[in-house]
Amino acid sequence: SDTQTDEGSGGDSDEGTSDEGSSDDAIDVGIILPTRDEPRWVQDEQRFRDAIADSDYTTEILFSQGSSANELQNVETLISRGIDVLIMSPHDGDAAGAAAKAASMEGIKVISYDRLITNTDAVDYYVTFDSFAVGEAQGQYLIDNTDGSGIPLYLYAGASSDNNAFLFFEGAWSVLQPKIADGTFVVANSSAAEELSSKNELTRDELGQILNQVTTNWDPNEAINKAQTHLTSAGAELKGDVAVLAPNDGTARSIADTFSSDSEVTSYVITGQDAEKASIQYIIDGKQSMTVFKDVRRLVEDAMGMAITILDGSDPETTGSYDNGSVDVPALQSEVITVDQANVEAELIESGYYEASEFTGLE
Amino acid sequence: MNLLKETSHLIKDNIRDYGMYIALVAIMITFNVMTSGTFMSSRNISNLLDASGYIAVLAVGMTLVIVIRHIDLSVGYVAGFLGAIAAILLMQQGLSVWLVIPIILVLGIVIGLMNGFLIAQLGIPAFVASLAGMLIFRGALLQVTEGTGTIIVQDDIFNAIGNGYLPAIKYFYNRHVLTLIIGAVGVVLYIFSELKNRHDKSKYNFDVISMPIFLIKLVFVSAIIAYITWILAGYNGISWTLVIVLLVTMVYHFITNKTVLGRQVYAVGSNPEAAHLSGINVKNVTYMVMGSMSMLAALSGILYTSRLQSATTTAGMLFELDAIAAAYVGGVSSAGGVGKVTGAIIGAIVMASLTNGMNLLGVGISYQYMIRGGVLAGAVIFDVITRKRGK
Amino acid sequence: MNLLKETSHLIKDNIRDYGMYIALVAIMITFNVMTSGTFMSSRNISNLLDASGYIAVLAVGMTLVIVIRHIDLSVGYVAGFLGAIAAILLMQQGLSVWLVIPIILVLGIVIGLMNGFLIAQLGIPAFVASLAGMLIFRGALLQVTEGTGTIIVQDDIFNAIGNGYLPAIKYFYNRHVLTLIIGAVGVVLYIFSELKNRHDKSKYNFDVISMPIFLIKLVFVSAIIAYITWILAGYNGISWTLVIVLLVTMVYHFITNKTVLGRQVYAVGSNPEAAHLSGINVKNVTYMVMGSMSMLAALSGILYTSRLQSATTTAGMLFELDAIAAAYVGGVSSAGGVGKVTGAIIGAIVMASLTNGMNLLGVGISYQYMIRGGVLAGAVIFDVITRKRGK
Amino acid sequence: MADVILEMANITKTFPGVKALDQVNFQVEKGEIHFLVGENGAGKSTLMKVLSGVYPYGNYEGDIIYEGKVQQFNKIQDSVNVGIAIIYQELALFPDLSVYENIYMGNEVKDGGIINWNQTIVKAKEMLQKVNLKVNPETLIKDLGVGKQQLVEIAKALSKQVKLLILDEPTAALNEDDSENLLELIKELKKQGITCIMISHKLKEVAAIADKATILRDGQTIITLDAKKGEIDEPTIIRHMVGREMNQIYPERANRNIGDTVLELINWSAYDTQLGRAVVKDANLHLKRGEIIGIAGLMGAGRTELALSMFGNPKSYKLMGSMALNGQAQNFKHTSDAIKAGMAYVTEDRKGNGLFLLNTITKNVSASKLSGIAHNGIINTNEEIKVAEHYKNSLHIKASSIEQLVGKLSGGNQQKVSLGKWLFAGPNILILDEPTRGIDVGAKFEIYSVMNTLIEKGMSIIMISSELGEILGMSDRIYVMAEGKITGELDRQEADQEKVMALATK
Ligand SMILES: Nc1ncnc2c1ncn2[C@@H]1O[C@H](COP(=O)(O)OP(=O)(O)OP(=O)(O)O)[C@@H](O)[C@H]1O
Ligand SMILES: Nc1ncnc2c1ncn2[C@@H]1O[C@H](COP(=O)(O)OP(=O)(O)OP(=O)(O)O)[C@@H](O)[C@H]1O
Ligand SMILES: [Mg+2]
Ligand SMILES: [Mg+2]
Repeated sequence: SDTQTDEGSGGDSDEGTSDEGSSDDAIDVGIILPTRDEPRWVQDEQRFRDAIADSDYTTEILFSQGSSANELQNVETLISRGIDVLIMSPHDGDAAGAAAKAASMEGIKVISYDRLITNTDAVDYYVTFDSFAVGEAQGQYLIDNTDGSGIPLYLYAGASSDNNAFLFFEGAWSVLQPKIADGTFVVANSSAAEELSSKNELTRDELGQILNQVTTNWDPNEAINKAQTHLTSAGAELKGDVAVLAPNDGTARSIADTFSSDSEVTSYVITGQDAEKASIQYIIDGKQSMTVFKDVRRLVEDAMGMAITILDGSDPETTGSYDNGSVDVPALQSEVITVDQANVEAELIESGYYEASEFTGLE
Repeated sequence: MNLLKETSHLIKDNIRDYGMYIALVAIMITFNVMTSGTFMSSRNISNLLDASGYIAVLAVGMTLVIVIRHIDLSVGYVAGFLGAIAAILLMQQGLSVWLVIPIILVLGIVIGLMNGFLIAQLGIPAFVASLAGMLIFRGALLQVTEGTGTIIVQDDIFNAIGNGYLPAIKYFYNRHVLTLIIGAVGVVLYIFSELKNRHDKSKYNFDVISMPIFLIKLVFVSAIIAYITWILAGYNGISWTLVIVLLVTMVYHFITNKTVLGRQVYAVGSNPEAAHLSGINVKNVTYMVMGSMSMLAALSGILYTSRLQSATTTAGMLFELDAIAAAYVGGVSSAGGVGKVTGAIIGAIVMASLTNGMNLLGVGISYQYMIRGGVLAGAVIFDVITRKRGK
Repeated sequence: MNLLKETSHLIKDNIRDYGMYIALVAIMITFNVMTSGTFMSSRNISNLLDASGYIAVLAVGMTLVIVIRHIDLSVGYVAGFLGAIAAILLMQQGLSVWLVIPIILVLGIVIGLMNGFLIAQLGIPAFVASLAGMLIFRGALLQVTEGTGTIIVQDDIFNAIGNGYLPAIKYFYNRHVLTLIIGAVGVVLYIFSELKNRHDKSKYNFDVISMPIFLIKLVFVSAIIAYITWILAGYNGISWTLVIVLLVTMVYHFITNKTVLGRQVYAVGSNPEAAHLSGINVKNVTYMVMGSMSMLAALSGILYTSRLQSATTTAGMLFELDAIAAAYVGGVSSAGGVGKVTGAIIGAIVMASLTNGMNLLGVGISYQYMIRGGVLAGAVIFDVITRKRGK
Repeated sequence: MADVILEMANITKTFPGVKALDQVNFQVEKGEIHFLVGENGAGKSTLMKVLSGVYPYGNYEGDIIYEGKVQQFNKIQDSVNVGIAIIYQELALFPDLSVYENIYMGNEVKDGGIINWNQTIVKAKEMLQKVNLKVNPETLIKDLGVGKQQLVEIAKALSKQVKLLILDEPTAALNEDDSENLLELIKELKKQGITCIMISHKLKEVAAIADKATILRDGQTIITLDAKKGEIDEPTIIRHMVGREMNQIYPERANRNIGDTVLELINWSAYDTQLGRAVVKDANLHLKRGEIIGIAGLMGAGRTELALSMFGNPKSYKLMGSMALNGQAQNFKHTSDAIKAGMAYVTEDRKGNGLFLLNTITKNVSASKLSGIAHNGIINTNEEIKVAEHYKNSLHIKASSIEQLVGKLSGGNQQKVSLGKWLFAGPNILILDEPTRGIDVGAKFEIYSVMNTLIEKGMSIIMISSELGEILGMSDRIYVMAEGKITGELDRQEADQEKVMALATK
């Protein structure tokens, strides 16, 4: 259609400007990360730089600071820098559609990194840890590391305004729900969850009801407030040996601190995610039970590798595909690793992900 | 020789008004050099203007609110909330976009009048009243998006508001012809109005600036208009967002400068008591300004939702602060009675240019915050000092 | 029955001061009924007070800032930034906690004096000045935490500030004995001071409230003190956070009511012109108040970091709005000159009670925002109306 | 000759647009009561503000020699520290604070920074007795009338260790007895060796108790009169004050053709809900076409309130009684109604609520009748400019151009702008509240002339003024107000200073 021709010719003319303008510093791979407020993404920044260092391509990394508008603006910026591949981890999968579209309009290949850009056909590849699988891993860990029945289960989730929070929780619920139904676990802190305990596949709306009650907003302080009120209102029968589903390491630590300060809680199993340095220390010290380690290095290498393959003009290989609501996106999956005291050294230290010297209590 | 004198005089007398423009030009040139041309490239300028659109309209309204010595912290989430409502009406109720847009704008006005009631009628300080509003609409936004999460908008007309461009008709050496035509028309209109203006003045024989200065001014401004449209024509031309922002600016510029209402706003701002004694209905003016503010918030919400082609659950977060910052960089004064609509727009563009330019240069986000804070402080200090010296 | 008359008089005259307390009691009882007792349980009250600590200290400072007709939006990220600095000094520089705390407080004061310079010296409106500060310190926070991300603090003394309790000595029917003792001492001190006060007054033969009323008041207040300490004694007793908040409250209450500086603050707020003519150095007062504000922000940062036992990259986000809301719920007036430190504390507890109670009831986050907004608006409307009627 | 406690030598102080003080020399001897007299705007208050450090050292030219030393007061506290206490014309009190807090503000009763409130209250009571003010010291200032506020101010001054006490028009707001009281008090203080400088427009009291009287005119010292030499009597003072014969200040009016009644108030009362008391009580008043009526009274008499209550009631008092324009009863909802009905009110406080100081002359002049320069809501700026030019010329407004900011004009020219602003509204009833307060003699004369030409064109004028001179010189009839009541009506023939003063303090 004529919009096509618009874009086309617009594109051409821009080649002109950017050639005479920024030929010397044109960028090959543009990278967009959701926020610099979480250490995980700050670390990614460096890893991406290292990953492309030994190729002769150049990269530029921008942060969206939790705003889809910044995200779009960043994409536009990178397009003006003349990138050919865009690696993007959306702040909000749906809202990122517009940004992805803008890029693919320019014939730029879009790689959705870690989080899937949904409901648009403007995504070419997806490099991921399966968010759903993360939730599953968390839920499974709780099941494997508790015994008996009638175990009190405390549920916590990320921000009710964050789609990923829904994915994590959905995954966890998919494995925990049967165990709740058969009485192995007793939900201690969410009336909504109790009502839905017989339903394995929840609608977005039903998930929303639960999250609305148990959201931490990804905020450790909010997590403490919630945990404290929950422990307060819970009777002795909901104490003792308990299981806690915490969405990520930041909230897991503060929830763990709160639970450990309750004399009636004799022991707790608590999940986490991201293998933050701070939480690894907690795991070593036995304050946090596990964290879902998503070896970001692998993910980074996969993503960058894929980008370089594309730049070299050949097609990258993929291991599966994801339906993003609009198209099936060919995907390259890295598996997630459950890390606890048993395998923390093997997975994180020996693999060189962290230095042993960064922690105390490791012999 | 006295040509120079006159110029230097003009500049001295208007340093506060020109300061901002000079700053903007300085910023743009600096970035353009540092990015070796990318900053001023057709596409980047076009993106930059579009990116600042939803803040710019807020800044326009906020300027008037601050002129009458109030503030409105609720605009951010009002925009977010109404944006979500728009998405719901479009996608879930399946209403036509031509129905939805007026509905949303009217809702905005209603919300604004409620603020006006709290402030003008009950005499609640605007800061608190709107702080409460901020919390309430934040909750409301979460509430309406709870079931669905982000709401995708699949309505081409609606999405065009934030992403579409005026049709090109045809291309001429890769330049977007319609844009060039508009630019040409703009230049002609400008020159014509200036000439008429000068002619009237001399008819009433008031003193006018000397002929050479006048010509220089004509050429200079025309050149700028031409240059900008030329640049835009090099990419997709003029976006609908830009059209809307320009319309809002022109309408508000006209109202504030040419109409009785506009006069009353500034009168109330510069001395409420005197305004009342001069027969101006201060309450009504307050209602008007707060109403217009929330209407523009509604518009901002539409622009934002359309730009993202979806209503997100956190839309509107901190818009108010960006808008306030833009207004202050644009030279509004919380002492009341001082502040131009055009200033607000420039302010918004300045802030957007900073972000855009620093992104192009890959400046770390932490420095970006600090620099923006510094620029805001600098702008206000400059403003206060020049005003002091003026007195 | 002139006893009743006197009471009703007292209440009418002081409705503005009592209103807040009545509201608090009402809220508490409501929640207590709805949660069938859980709300007023030892542990919940204890948690509630601890959770409101870092906002309460901010609210105290903010009250004085608003009393002198200014505002400080930067406190949130100042708290976050200084909290992070504290963590860095403790964990990376390995300084002793006894060194770190004073350093942080002094840094706070320095920042406050810089705000003071912008506001008092250059005459920048406080709103913009502190808005710029907000951006700058947000950037600074990101900057210092960039390398490390969240910094966990492994210093037992430091962490005790936010999580520790006074030692129990021994338990008595598993009630925390030291707490009970403190409560008893508190009651005695209160009764003593009231008696002395009344004695002095009658010595100067001023008129005092009638004996029965006086006794009722004594019994009532003593009962409340006793009840609260009794409740706290039922859990872990008095937390260090609570101790700090109480100290801050007492010190500021004393300063505002008993010292020259306090007078000057209210004088400046109530009529800057007259204050100047009475030989009060308005600038210095402004410096003082802004300095104290940022010092309390530093304290808030310490409390928060210690509570989380770690400094996070987003610490401080929106603290300022919670603090301002608490101050207004506590009855401060942006007209200047009116507002009590004790009010600010009550305001903070009211807001904390709302959040806590609604969490207990499992009220959805979206409703929580709306309800908090409504309460804020309600409080200010009540305040404005009673003040109008008061005249 | 006794020793000089204070000498002010060659003091010059300029404000933007005004030279308030011009080479003023002023000498006060220990233990005397020294009056400063002069017309509004002569520079009396300014001189005293220079003395007390309100305008700090370096802000003026000339020397202040106090107790033999050249003083350089950088802030007010400095002058307080050497025993100079001043009571300002504009009261410097804190409405939200109690009487006792106000009395000891800036001078607290403290032991080491900590205030002893009980002591404060006791001492406050003593001070209140000294000034014969019987109020509970815990009363809030905002609940007192200006009269009582004045006494609180004096108590505040006495509470400091004064050697030199300065009072700027202290008796202006007081009734006869209170004034007497105060004058006695001041004699009392004199016996205690306290030197006293008083500013007053009440020449009777000058004649009564002054040892010396220095006369200022247009910012210059004219002469210092000495009671011992028997130089102090009202005619002499007046002669020196105005520097010319009375009849010269007030332009003669060509022909007085008084028409029929245009405005009538019957049992008109206004109750101020904020202050919780009536500010106008049962006023009966009428105004004829082509007539100037003067409303005299002391500060606080309620004249401004009367004017406001007629002019659309902007302070939303509770109104009782009836008001009629040209026979038709009126009930204005808003000032705009009053303006439409042909009324205009030139406020007493032009800086405060009269003008838009940050705006140009042009925008000020058009403000009260924007419809006059607009066609269906759209302003014709050229029309506006023409209007502004017109009034600039016809009222002889001295300004670089009509685009000059009003805030930068001198007092007199500001007054002319606000006059022009209201003339443009085209009223037929013009209320002037203190039309010549703080403006120089030349400007006054011009304003009087304008008033005359206006009524010759058939306009009617209500002139509120504290200056007996202009009341007597300009009015056809005179109403006198005291404490909200109209205490009397005098015809221009029968009226004289004594009669008016008698009514004003009734
Ligand atoms: N703050 C100011 N800014 C500009 N001009 C001023 C200021 N204060 C006083 N003036 C001008 O200085 C002159 C002297 O004023 P001043 O108040 O000393 O007169 P005054 O003798 O006290 O008159 P009154 O008897 O009315 O009090 C007047 O022309 C006045 O307009
Ligand atoms: N700031 C104030 N606070 C309390 N009462 C006031 C205040 N100003 C005026 N009043 C009261 O209002 C009434 C009228 O005062 P106002 O001075 O306006 O009368 P006026 O006759 O116009 O005096 P002026 O000579 O100043 O014009 C008086 O009873 C006075 O006590
Ligand atoms: Mg004076
Ligand atoms: Mg008056």
